[in-house]
Amino acid sequence: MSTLQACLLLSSLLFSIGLAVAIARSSAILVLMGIELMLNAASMNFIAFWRFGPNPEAATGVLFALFAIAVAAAEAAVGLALVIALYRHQRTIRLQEATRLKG
Amino acid sequence: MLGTGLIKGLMVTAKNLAGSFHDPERLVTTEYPEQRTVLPQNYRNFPFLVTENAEDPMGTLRCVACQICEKECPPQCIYIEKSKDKKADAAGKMQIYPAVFDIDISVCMSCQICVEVCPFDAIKMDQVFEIATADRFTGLLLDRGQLSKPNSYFHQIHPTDAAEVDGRLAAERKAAAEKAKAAAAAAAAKAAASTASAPSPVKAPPPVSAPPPATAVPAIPPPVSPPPPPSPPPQP
Amino acid sequence: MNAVLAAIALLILASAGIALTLRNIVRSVILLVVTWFGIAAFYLWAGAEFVAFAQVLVYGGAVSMVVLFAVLLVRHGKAGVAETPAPSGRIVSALLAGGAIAGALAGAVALTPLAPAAGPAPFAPVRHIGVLLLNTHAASLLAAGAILTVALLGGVVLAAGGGPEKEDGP
Amino acid sequence: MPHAEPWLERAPLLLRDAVNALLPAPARWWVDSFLDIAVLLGVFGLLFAFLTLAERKVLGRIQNRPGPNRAGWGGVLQPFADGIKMLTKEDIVPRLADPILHFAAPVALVAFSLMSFAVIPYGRHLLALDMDSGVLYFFAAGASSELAVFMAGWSGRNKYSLLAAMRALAQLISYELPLLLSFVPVVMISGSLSPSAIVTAQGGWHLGFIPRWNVLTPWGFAGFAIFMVASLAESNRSPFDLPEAESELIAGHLTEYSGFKYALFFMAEYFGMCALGGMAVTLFLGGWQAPCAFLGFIPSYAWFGAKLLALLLGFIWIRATLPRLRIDQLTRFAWKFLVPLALVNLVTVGFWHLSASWSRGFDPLRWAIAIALVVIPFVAMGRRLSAGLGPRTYRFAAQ
Repeated sequence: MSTLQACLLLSSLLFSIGLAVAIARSSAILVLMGIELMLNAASMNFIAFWRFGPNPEAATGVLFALFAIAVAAAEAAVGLALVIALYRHQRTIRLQEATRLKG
Repeated sequence: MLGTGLIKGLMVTAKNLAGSFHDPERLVTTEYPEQRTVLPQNYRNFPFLVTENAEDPMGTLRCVACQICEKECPPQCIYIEKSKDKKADAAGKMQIYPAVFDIDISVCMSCQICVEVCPFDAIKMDQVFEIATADRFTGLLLDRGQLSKPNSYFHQIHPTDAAEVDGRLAAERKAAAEKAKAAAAAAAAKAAASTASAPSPVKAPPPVSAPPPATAVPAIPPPVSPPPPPSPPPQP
Repeated sequence: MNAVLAAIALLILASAGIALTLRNIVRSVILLVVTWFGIAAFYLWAGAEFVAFAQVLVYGGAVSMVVLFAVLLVRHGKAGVAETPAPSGRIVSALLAGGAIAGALAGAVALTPLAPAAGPAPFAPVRHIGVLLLNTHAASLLAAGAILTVALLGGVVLAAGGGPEKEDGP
Repeated sequence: MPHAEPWLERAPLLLRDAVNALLPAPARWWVDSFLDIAVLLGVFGLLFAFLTLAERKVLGRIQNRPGPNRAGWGGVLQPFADGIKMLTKEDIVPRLADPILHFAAPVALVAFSLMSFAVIPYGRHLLALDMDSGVLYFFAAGASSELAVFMAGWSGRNKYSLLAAMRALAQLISYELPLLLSFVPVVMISGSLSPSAIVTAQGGWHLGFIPRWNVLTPWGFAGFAIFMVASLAESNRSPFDLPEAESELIAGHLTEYSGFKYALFFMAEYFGMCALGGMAVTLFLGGWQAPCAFLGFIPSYAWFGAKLLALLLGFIWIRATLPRLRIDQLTRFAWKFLVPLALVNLVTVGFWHLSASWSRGFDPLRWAIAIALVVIPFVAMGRRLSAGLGPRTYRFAAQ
């Protein structure tokens, strides 16, 4: 197994952990965290392919990872604001109990 | 202009910083164990027992173990046992003396009530404050020997009070001596009259309350400390 | 295999795995921050210095704070920050889904003939990244900036909106 | 040309080579790293110790007191006496506390603040880690310490320390922004995120005696002022010491800490202060560069140390002068004053960068425009911030 494959294996394992977190936990915050983990795993793939890819001068993987970080920060901000709004309306952040669309 | 207030404040502190180095007058701190401030005369802390003579503190205690202070003491920190015998006091008069006189200064609250009630001016307030000890049970329980301090010390710490007390005591003793003298003279006259009429077989013993005038007058201790200032400055 | 990479992988997977199982949300989040630090270490190992520090700055400094503030703002009652556990069926299905995805991805990775370029880690100087960002990728940079601004404004509106009359809602 | 340099300049290198010669070649990297860490720990540990003493002495002098003068000659052993006292105190952990996080918080805080020392160039040859994005590393390490503050506040299971931690975090996040924005102009002008390149870019002299330091330009002065204010707030120094307002809160998020863990928080505060001061010296005050050409015989690390000490004394001076802000004043000051000023400063530096190619004759115009770009927003925003606050009247103070 080459080092690149090890990196990809690591990121796919992290992706599965993120997925499991997003499915298994009932707190909306932790579901968001699981999604963040999945995003991070994807960024790790970009960096790994940039590191072992044929054309590192273009730095596409690095730039993609940077944009992913920026967008993930935006996602976290909006997501957590949604969680707080949800809590304000429903007094809970358990996703099973957040069953109404009307506040 | 914005921000000038900040600069003004910074200048004030900088002036203090520089000033504290070239002008020692600015430093108000007293470096305590080496330098000491002069305590004001009215400063008072735990009581002590006045003795007339520093060489013989136990023999010349003014205290006669009347136990008034023991009864009056609000936190009950005084413990007195009267003596069985009598001893001549500074004035030569035979008096009961305290066989045990203990003050627990861990309990004492320096209220000065013992001083107020003492009819003999035998207990006065001290100025000590460094009473820290490694043993809080016996170290803070002061006995007779530790409590007794000479009258000269009293003059040192409270000169005004001490002069007033000494004057009063001298006046009292003088009055007592004159009374005794008069009584002795009257007794002598009476005796002479009675001897002239009918000689008595037994010589009358000298009255207990009237010591011979020869011993009464010099017993008043000469003040060791300088005489008190005529008008003490007002204490802050 | 690289010993440093193995250590980083252990850190990432262990912290993420434990975070998955903890009931205490605050501890979970702090462990996830450790995971993010591990990912930054991975970037550093791969030679992407700038991305690694951006990751620490954004995730360790900003996102973690937002998450922890959210955790503290939405807790109530006696439960505090402890989460009521999900039904066991969901946990089993989550583990099955995660395992299946992991297996599929691992199989794909193992079976794909990859031809990695050998040699030392490539170096991406900050100046180079900056030039690329402002020339070739200027449009994406602007778009990312716009997304960030809109997202932050939206977040403020969402979190602050409602007003006091909604405070004692259902 | 190492031989043209004075002997003192090369002394640290010679010392390192002497140690290296004693050990086998394969160990060289490890030995060098270990030496770097040991020297940094030793120098800044001692600086921390004597900074506490200097702070107490200077504060005392400013308040017309002598300050600590008992332990050792003139009080020089006071820090060690304090250390012994802190080490022998009881370490109390609340029964319901989260023991792991309670322990990890001070350790993480000290570790993060020590990490930032790695990228500061202390001298011409004294740089532990020459990184291409060193400045970013520095601020990443600083931003991570927020996590430790949260851990400290949360782990004690004390609602007041939790509230105080949230206040402290609000302060740290608010001032993180002007801190980061104020160094962007420097990066724009020197075209690098590497601290050593930033210092090199400030080398040389105008007219032979005015150094080309960033602080001596309009945008640099504004950036330096914003950076210093923000670093006062980031290192929890007075007048922004709300997180641990010892006279009002019970030490804020540190309420549940005692003994040496408490001392560790203070160590981290002083380390943070030293690191931010060192970064300010690097970014704005020309790093290890001498101010005049003929003073070049003094070794570079001495210049760095002198500048750093001057900044630290400035911190102490400000602490002795200014009263503490309220939390609303504090956040308003950050968001309504410092952040807009820092953003305007980006415009100023952009103008400065573009006008660099103007001919010499336009220099006065260039300076005038740049100064106007700094002063006008400052006055306008300051007026708005202080609108409605009339001049103070002091009823009981002597006029």
